[in-house]
Amino acid sequence: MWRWLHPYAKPEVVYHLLGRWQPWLSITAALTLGLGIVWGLVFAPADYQQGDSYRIIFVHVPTAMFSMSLYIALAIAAFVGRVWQLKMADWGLAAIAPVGLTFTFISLVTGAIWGKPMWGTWWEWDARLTSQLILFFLYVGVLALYHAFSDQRNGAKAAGILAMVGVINIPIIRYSVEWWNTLHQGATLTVFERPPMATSMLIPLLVSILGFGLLAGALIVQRMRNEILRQELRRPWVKHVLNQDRATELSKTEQA
Amino acid sequence: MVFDNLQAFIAMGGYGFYVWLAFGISFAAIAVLVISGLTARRKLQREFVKEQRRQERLAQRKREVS
Amino acid sequence: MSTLLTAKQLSSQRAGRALFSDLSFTVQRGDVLHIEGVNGAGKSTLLRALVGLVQLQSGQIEFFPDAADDHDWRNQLLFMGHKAGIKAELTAIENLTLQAKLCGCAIDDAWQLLATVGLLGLEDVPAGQLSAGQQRRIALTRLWYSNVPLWILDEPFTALDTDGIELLQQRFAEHTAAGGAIIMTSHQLLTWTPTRLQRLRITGGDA
Amino acid sequence: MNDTSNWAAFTAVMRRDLMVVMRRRSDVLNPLLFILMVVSLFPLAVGPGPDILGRIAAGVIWVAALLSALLGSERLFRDDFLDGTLEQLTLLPQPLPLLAGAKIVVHWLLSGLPLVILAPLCALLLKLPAEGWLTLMATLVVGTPILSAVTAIGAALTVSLGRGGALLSLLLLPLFIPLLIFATGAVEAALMGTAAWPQVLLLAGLSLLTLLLAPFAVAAAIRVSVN
Repeated sequence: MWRWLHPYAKPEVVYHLLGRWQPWLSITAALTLGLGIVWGLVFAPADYQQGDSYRIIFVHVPTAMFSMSLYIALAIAAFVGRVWQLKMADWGLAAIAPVGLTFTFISLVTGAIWGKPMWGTWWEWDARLTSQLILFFLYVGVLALYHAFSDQRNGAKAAGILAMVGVINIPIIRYSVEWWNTLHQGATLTVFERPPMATSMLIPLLVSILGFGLLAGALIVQRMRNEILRQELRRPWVKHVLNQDRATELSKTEQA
Repeated sequence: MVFDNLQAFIAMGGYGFYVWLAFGISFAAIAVLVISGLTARRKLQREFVKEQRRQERLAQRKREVS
Repeated sequence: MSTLLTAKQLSSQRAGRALFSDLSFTVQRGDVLHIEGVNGAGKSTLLRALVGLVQLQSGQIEFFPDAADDHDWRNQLLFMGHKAGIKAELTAIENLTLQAKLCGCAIDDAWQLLATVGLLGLEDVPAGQLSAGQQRRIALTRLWYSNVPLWILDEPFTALDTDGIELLQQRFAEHTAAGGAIIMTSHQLLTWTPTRLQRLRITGGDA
Repeated sequence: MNDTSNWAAFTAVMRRDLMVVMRRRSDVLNPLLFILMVVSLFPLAVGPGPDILGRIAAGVIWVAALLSALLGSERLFRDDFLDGTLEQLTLLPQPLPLLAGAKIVVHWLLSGLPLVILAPLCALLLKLPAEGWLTLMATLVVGTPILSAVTAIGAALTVSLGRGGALLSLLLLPLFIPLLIFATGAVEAALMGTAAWPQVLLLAGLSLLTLLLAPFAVAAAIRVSVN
């Protein structure tokens, strides 16, 4: 495993590999996401209980799903970076965290907006919303710690330790919040717990889940490439890449 | 197409405000993410130019000294 | 075992800038390795990398390659950086005894030791009230009581007066004569000439 | 390394830290006074009626405990980092997690234990009904070690940054949430006359787990910080 990984640990190779993926990933992400959203907004039938308000599900559920898995990916990257001393994994952490944070933010906000017409309040201390809020704080902590260091290599290492501590805590936090919620018998909220969906709603939901997954991938690839350039800024190969960039930009402005 | 006309589509059966707010904020958040990625690259470019100038200065100083 | 340390092709970067590359050296019993270079050349980074406080980009460091048993090298060396490692709240004698306790060294007479390094009469003053040079002297007592073969010292003469420098150099001479080795950086010129002196110049930065 | 030298280093670290703190008693007293003041602010803010105060007492005491832990946490490694002792600790042949464990124990002795002793006074001020006292003490005894251990992780991560305060609370408070929930839940259960021991046991388990894992995280964080 390790031997196989080794050639990919070279920043230049990874940069160009990701560069080949990036356009395809971006295009398929945009197409799939567009299809899922349009299908969900325009063609899927209205819900017999919630009417058209349920259409928020097409962003809420995918972002909520990926917000959690991205945090786990973050911790795995940190773990790999620590155990195998793979600096590329440390940089991956810096690429994943902003995407995860944004997804968590979206799921939180859409959840609250959905709650207003359904429960009559913008914020309910429901178990899921609460643990999502805590996940948001965990992301903020990782990113804040990363940016607090002037030396990014140390920042990535420190943020990685925090991410690993956080990922151990996540199940405990989830369990505690659920327990707390039943103890205080908040509103029994069923908006997120739906009976099996009709196929006509389920298919566009699956499409937009796929779309958001691809979007997360494309965004992470974009940020990862930036991160590689930033860390290797004084290496000859980066000089070459950036010089080429400038040349194409200049020719573009000349044409215009 | 489950909506009869554009107005019905925008109204979303009375939930228009919530649905469009949710989608709008989501779109804006993702747009911020995409744009920040693009500007980060632009910024790297500028930093790189600065670094090159710095190295040119260093090289020049060396030539003058020797 | 006469070789204490071999370093092969050490390279380091800090904040993307190359500090040094392809440094190789060997330190044997009785050697003094004097690392020279301008400010910011990477002398401290090199010393810190030797003891594992900083990670290098590439290279290989091996301690006691001739040793038969695979004992922990951390037991066998002593590192002193820019910071003295002295607690300002504790007195000189407390600092000394606790430090010795941490490294598991036995001291015959702590008071005598403090007198040796010129702190007679200041033994029970909190270290925070002493001067920088005096604090440094407390820290330097380690060189008298710990009997490890390899010393790695970053600017050991900082803040010391001429007497202090003289005293320290005498101790260096004793150490190397007894088969110890020293790796050090210093801007001060040595007034003592070790029998086996190696100089290593780091050109640093833009080289 | 053999066990005797490990134990000697463990006690040496503990002794040194305790001696240093004994020379600066105000560092121990200030967080306790802080808790006392926060606790006495609440009757002034929400009114002195025993029904309200009694209901929120456990929550107030625990939130005050969290905040006071954060207040003193910056100093946990700061001095050691600045004067170079932290660097020397990482170079010792003894395992660093063990020495980190010693620092956690010292922190608990100086912040957790006084808190447990102070708790009855706080409970008195907040008119906590008598049924909740024992449970409150129990949660503090088993919960404060978690506080010390997790705080140590955060402090070690931010020690080289110089300005830890606000960042530290951002990192640590989310991790304290389960502790807060189970501790106050236990007291609430006791007040309602149901069994509180499941939550206390759960906290004890969490405490053990944290004490087992945290030293390794602290050690890793220290190595990053002295870099």
